[in-house]
Amino acid sequence: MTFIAKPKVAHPSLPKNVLGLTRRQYEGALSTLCAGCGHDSITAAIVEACWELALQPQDVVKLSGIGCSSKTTAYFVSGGHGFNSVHGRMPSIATGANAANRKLHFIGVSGDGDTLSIGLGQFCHAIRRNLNMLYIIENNGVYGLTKGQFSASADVGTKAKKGETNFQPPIDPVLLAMTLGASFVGRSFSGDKQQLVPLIKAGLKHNGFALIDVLSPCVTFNDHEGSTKSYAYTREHYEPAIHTDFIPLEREITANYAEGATLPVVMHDGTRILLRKLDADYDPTQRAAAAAHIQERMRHGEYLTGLLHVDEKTQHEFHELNATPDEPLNTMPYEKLSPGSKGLAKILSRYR
Amino acid sequence: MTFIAKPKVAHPSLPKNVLGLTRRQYEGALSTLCAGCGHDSITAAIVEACWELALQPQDVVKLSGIGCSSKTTAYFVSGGHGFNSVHGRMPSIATGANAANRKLHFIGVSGDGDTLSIGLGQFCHAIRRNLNMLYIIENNGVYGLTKGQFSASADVGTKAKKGETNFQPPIDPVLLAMTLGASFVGRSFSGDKQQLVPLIKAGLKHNGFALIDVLSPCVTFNDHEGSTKSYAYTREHYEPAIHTDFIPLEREITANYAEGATLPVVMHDGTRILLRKLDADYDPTQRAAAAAHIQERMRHGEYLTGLLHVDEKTQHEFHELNATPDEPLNTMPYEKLSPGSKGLAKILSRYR
Amino acid sequence: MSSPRINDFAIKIATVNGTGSASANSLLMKSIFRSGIPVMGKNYFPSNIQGLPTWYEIRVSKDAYVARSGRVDIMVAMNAETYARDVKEVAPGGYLIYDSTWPRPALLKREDITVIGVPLARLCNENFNGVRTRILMKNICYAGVLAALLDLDAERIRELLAETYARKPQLVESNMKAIQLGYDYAREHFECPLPLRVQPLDRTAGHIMIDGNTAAALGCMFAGATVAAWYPITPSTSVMDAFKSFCDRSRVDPQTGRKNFAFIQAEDELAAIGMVIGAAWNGARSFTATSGPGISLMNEFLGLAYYAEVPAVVFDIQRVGPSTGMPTRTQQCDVMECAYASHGDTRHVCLYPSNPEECFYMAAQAFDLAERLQTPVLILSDLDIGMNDWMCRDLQWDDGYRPDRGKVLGAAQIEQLERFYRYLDRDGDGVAARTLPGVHPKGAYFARGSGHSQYGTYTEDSTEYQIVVDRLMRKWDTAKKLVPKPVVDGAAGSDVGIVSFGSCDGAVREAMDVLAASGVKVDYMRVRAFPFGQEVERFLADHERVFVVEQNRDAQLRSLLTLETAVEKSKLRSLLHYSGLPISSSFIVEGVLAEVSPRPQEQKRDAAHG
Amino acid sequence: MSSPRINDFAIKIATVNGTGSASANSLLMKSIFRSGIPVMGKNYFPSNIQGLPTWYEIRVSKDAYVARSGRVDIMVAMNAETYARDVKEVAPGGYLIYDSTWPRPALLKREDITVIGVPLARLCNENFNGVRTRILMKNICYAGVLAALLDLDAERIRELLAETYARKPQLVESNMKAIQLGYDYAREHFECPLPLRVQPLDRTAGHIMIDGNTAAALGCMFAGATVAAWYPITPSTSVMDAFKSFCDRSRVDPQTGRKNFAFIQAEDELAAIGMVIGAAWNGARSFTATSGPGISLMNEFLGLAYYAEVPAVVFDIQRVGPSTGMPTRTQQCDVMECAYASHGDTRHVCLYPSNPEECFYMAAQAFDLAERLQTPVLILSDLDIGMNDWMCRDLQWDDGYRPDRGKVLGAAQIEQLERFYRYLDRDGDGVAARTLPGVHPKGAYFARGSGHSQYGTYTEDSTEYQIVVDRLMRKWDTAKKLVPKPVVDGAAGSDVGIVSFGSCDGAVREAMDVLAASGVKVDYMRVRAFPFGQEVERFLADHERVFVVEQNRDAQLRSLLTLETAVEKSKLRSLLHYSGLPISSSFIVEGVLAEVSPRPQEQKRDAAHG
Ligand SMILES: Cc1ncc(C[n+]2csc(CCOP(=O)(O)OP(=O)(O)O)c2C)c(N)n1
Ligand SMILES: Cc1ncc(C[n+]2csc(CCOP(=O)(O)OP(=O)(O)O)c2C)c(N)n1
Ligand code: SF4
Ligand code: SF4
Ligand SMILES: [Mg+2]
Ligand SMILES: [Mg+2]
Repeated sequence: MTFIAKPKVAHPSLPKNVLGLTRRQYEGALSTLCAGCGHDSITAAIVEACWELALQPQDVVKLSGIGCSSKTTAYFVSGGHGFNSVHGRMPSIATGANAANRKLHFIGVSGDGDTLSIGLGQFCHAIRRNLNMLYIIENNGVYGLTKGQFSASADVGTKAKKGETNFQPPIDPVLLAMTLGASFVGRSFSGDKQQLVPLIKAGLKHNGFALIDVLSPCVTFNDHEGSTKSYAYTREHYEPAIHTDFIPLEREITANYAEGATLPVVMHDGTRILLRKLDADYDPTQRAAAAAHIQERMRHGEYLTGLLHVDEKTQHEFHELNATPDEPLNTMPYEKLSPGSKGLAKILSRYR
Repeated sequence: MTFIAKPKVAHPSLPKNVLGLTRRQYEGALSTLCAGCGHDSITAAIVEACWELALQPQDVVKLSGIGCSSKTTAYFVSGGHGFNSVHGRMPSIATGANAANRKLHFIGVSGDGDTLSIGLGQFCHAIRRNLNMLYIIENNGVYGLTKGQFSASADVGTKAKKGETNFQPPIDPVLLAMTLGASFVGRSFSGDKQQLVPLIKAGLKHNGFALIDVLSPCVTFNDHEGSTKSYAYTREHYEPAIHTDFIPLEREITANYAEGATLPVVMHDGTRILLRKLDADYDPTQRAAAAAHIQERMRHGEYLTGLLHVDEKTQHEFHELNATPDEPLNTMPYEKLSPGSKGLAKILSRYR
Repeated sequence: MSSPRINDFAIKIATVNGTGSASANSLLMKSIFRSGIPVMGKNYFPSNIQGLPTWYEIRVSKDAYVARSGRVDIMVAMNAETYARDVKEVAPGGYLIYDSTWPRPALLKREDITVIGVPLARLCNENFNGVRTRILMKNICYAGVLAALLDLDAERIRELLAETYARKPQLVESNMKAIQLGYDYAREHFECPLPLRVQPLDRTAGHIMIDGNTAAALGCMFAGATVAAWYPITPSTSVMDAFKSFCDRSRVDPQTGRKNFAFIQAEDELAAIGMVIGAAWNGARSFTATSGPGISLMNEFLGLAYYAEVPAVVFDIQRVGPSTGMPTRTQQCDVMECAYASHGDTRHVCLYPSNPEECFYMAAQAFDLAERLQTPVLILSDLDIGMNDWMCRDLQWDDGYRPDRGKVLGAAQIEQLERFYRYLDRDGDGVAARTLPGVHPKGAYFARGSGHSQYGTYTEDSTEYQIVVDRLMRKWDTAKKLVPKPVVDGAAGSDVGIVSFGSCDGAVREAMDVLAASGVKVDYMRVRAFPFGQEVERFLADHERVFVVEQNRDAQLRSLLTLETAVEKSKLRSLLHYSGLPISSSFIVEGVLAEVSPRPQEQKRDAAHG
Repeated sequence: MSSPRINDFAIKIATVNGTGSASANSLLMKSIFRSGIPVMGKNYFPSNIQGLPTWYEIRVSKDAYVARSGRVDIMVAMNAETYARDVKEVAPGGYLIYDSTWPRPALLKREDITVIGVPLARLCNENFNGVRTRILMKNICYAGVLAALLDLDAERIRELLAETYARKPQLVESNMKAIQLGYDYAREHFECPLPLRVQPLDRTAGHIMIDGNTAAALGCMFAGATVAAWYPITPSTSVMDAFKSFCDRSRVDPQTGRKNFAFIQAEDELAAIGMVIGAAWNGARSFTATSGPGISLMNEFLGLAYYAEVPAVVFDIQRVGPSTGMPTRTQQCDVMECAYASHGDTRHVCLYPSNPEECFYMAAQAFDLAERLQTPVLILSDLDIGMNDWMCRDLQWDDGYRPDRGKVLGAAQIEQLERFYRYLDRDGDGVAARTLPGVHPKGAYFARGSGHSQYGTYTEDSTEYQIVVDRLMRKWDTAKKLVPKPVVDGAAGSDVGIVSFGSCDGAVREAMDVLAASGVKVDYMRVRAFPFGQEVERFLADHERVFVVEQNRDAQLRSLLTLETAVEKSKLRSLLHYSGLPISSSFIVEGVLAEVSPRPQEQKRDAAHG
């Protein structure tokens, strides 16, 4: 028994999705982040994507750790449950929640500190399990909430607001995820909604772990001259390598894509995404080569963005690996779980 | 003031190194591991390497986590301090110990469980800090000490002793380390002492984090038919890609190496290693390409071994990054550390 | 030579681990058990895989005493490395059996015991081929020797072997052959049976031999747990192994092969408890099993579950601490850590099973409590209960049982609400209703470990914060009424009482009999859960002097009683056993007599806790 | 209108964080301080970076009372969002200052207070350009208004501005202009000064204004700490920031630029404490700073350090729990967690500073204790001490001080030894000598968290294990003699006592004066360390009724006293303040009077802990 959320009193002229819901109904509490924080733009993109995909709000589960970025799960889809857990441990919460009910849409929002420092181990193992969730890193190169320390994604040579320079090499979540065999790896920029929204939609439809590393400048602690994670620097050095188009079930693929240049990928539920190369020698289907190419470009200070790697076929998602049934475990009738007194008697016979 | 360890009553005819010490004096307590355990062969290789390099026993610091592998630090160089810490957290102990006295040789021994599951985060961050230590993973694909569960390095399709098959993709420490920019990455096999000893010597001389992933079969829980980490399987599928020769300071490089085919690498203290390609299209100096090549071969069931990547130049070791002095911090005279009462008075003036 | 002692003696077998003595020992155990004679077996094994000393103790007790007796009547010394101390341990008048292939006169000069030499190695070398086989058979062989000396029924042994190796008949023969070798040799060379011997009884009908971890796993399956997440650690691992194999048998759809449970080997204990919390928050019954180090690592998450009010079931199979400690030895040393785990004002419901039977029932109970109270429930077992073979009554299951999910609102209920407030106490019992994702948009709420009001909103307001944490104390009072009550034996009507818990129970009950025999009568309360209810208060109030018996150095149960009941600690005397071996009745008897008899008071280790 | 109250009132300023009010507030604070008048400032800020309500409380107290007074005489209501409650909070007869650019008659109908409207926004909009500047200046402007109303010396303010913006002279002008605007407007429109006003005194000479985290960092530098490893967490972060900036100034070789300290931002708290332990094991003085969640994550490692006997210094700057709780509010809620952190039988030395001055001295002391006792020492400060500005006596340093490294054997000493045994107690004080790597091969030993004998060898033997853990209890007794003694004020010679610790101190001492004035005399003991020594025992023994004052829900100090001293808990009454705001003297006064006066006994929250 599911429900369609009751429209809040909404302006009649506001556009509605197939569920008859307006964008407003995919929004959440008012953001308490700094004015101009990149994270808020990502929140807006998530709202847009969920609305366009017409997800049932109550089927959206929002998970996060601790940080400014992790707070944002309160700012979208107020009709869905949220769990703001502890610092760096969101992946394990997501794993348990997903194990309990595979039918929901799991959106994890984390920060570069939350994911790449304290949470690095859980992040890598969630990828290994190919947990079916969308995992967004709101990457600003600093610990925002604790006032601007360098995070593990800070680039060599980047300057802190107080002037200090970072010399430690960064951990790049995209390369890390590709090395670990992630089945969906994207990179984007909070300022590029055109690129971000289809990526999020594709990620939500992906049957497995979908990582999107989103550069999301921290206006308060890391948007200054000399920072490599500022709006200005990001705009200059981030290069779309792959253009992603999301094709809803209902829409036919129109023929006006030049053959060859575009690669259609069929998602789990039949929806399709179309990938169009913007960087000729980049092939998102060849994981190792693609990773090498990304690193090559990095050495020249260019960060490729887009859906950098996707593998909808060969990888098995968490529940497939565990051979769990299609119906959720959390509502499995008790009769299916207990062998009863007769069963017990049989079992005990082995202990006499 | 340093000492040369007093020779234990040793057979006079036993060969001695330049310190006048015999191999015996680099040994440790009796192993309590299973007869035939790969780990014991690695212990022997470490003994050999330390003896050949004539390290002062008391300058060797042995660090480990928990596991059969982690126990082995008690089995070599009894003249050096050892710290068998807690499961998966050895890298942080090593970081602190190294920070306190950079003059010692730090040898960390860990297992695939200790490093790739519970310890994954600390492992990755030790690499990022380029901590000056030799880090050996005694990799057997299982948790030995807890009786044979799959570890995160278990290959897809490998069978457990009880018959269960693993479907989760493995985490490969070599690829992981290369992705994270490790400056010294090797892979070897406990059964190949010829390859292992020079690798360990080079790793000990490397100025930074030296990782050696050593396949080390668990005869009790993972040496059966169907296991991809058995002695038999390993012998078949492990392919030396690079031959490493360690050249002590005193020895001149003899010319009888075909030019081009060999690449000399000068270590921090002037000693040299010579790398000879066994796999023509493999270049250990091109990190990204090398990683791609390793993966390519993996897909065909071949695991390249040897010193797969080394970068003695561009990377900065932990203490360089922190600009700490050459003399150890743990013996820094107090006068150099406290500004005294006068200094205090000056400081306080800012708080009136 | 002492007069016959029927069905009342202890055998200790010293071997080397990884040499297959385990099967010989369980063979002996079961054949005694099937003869209707109460028997107990305890395994003292090293924290390594192969080649170190290991001991197995079998206590035959017509009175069904399950504790370590603290005396060894027959020692089977199969390990040269430990001969010396093994010989020492034999009680005067006892017997020593050793492998006389290599005679050891030097080691064996004790006049007060009978030495029985059997050339086990020679016998096996003559009759079997292959090094490994010979070693294994040597260990089966001593079982044959004991069978003869104790007068065990050879037929029963064959029958047991047949069951054990149902799939490998050839092994039945070789094993039986080894048994026979020992059996015949003993009959030929010694007068059998010994005065110490077994004689069939009828005291084991309606009982089983099972270890606590297996029983706990059964309880989890019957409770309807569907998500199990864990990280391997001795001695808890077998809880999960057993759960998996039970579910692989009972929970797999024969058609589809789909498994009605998720079994997740986590990357560490932080992840394991996180998965349990995530699953429980999303409505699945989930649990994990670990030991001390794992509990330490779960501290942060346990605080989150307490404050965000998420159910969770955690088994702590205690081992010797601190730190890595002695992983294969037993203690009750995580009592305080579990009761107050995590920073800030936190407190957790704990259950204290005393044997495998109770592990089974309490496992099921734990899930009901966790969901009714929406909080973590920790079950404190230990290595002795969890990994040793205990004789206990047949486990029963009421087919009328249905999981108590507590206050979980369904779609219809949510629909009727004006608005849903997650942390609002509508019933005055301190428990607020919760909702699950995917059910109804109006039921959505935001769970968090940061400050929140009773309406579920984020807060930094003092009053709003206090309303919630004060309600948690009301919920705690509710818990006192719901948790299992203590087991009280007030028969003696004495003003002296013993309070204990968990695996001490057997030793305490045996000690009470011994004390009674020597004219000292005491009452007994076995605490079964934290928080403590009225019954606990009453027992403490009703006794002038109370001995608190527990297996740790720091008097942790006594501490908990001191803090969480009205008792004045001056009347609580500690008897602390923390050697790593299971507590014996004699330790308790001596401890009590030292104070209750006219003898001068001994200083016990707990002085520091005054 | 009340008669003049000189140098004795409280101002509260309500603004929005990230709008620069901080500088205005410290400007006011310092100018009062420099007028020789004791003053205290407390900041109640949100756990976010910008745009949420924040309050700053300034207490002017000729009697040098440092606690929250619990009353607001002047409210500067700059935040429309919180007007309503801010207005409520003003004490009858008090004053409300607000921005009358937008008059709010509705909100302001309180007859019993004087409302002072100043068109701050208008003034600034007319005189400054740029949105951001105008917002910032508005906040400086109210400082000018207060200067006029309170009769602050304008010259002193200019001088302070000059110091603050030494590097940005233009800012001095603009700020001074804003000050002047407010100052002049107030003088024109209201009769200045108010009856509540400041008058220069000479009570601040020889004192400084400093926060506890800065002072603690200073202590670490002077103690010779060389390795600092940490993971950022509010409210502890400034300990590390301060340590770094102090060392960057005092520890960098001018020639080489080399730094005589290692400052490591760890990947999390598990790594941070691991680094500290690794460094200390290798002979460097090392420390970390964290808060509750970090302590939870350090549990496993703290147990290792306790059992392997490795020194470690850990600052716990406590905040409101459980879980993430309220990161920017204060509590004393990690007392039990720190005392017994980790599974198994573990216990840790804890220090309880009560103000920044003590943070400085105890920081240094902690390193000496940790090395002498070879065990972790935890310093429990809190957000109130750590992040607020406290007036305290000048810090002193004895140039004769040299670090007490405890029993660390040098090469020569080792050379003389027949053999070195790491865990052998040669002196009977429970402390065994240790060695450092790289010194002498004969000094080598193997540190481990698994079972070990006094000779440092691995063991699973009961006796060998117990010898070591029993010695640890002897070491614990030694610790009792070494830790700081309590501060006892027995002047009253009363049979009623107050026991408290840490940041409660100011409130308690003020409360004692108030109580004395109303005829109730009480003695006072401020506990400064765990374990508790004789002096603590004596005070508890000497008083019939003892109020334990602390800032947590679960009476954690009372619990520790109950467990670790001879006191019967029945005489310990709890006064528990856990709102997240610093405890006020009035709370204590009421709590005591409720029981000591004939009034009917009030039920306090601690009933549950009876
Ligand atoms: C166990 C623990 N350690 C430390 C903290 C303090 N803390 C809160 S958020 C955070 C880092 C946040 O950085 P990031 O994940 O990048 O999020 P951002 O604020 O930059 O969006 C830290 C260290 C905590 N809450 N819990
Ligand atoms: C916190 C904690 N969790 C679990 C354990 C139990 N444990 C000991 S060793 C080990 C795994 C060892 O595997 P690996 O590192 O591969 O070493 P191996 O025995 O295979 O050489 C585990 C899970 C522990 N000691 N501590
Ligand atoms: S501090 Fe940075 S990350 Fe945090 S809300 Fe402000 S801008 Fe965003
Ligand atoms: S169990 Fe495996 S890893 Fe452990 S000692 Fe035996 S063979 Fe080696
Ligand atoms: Mg960040
Ligand atoms: Mg392993």
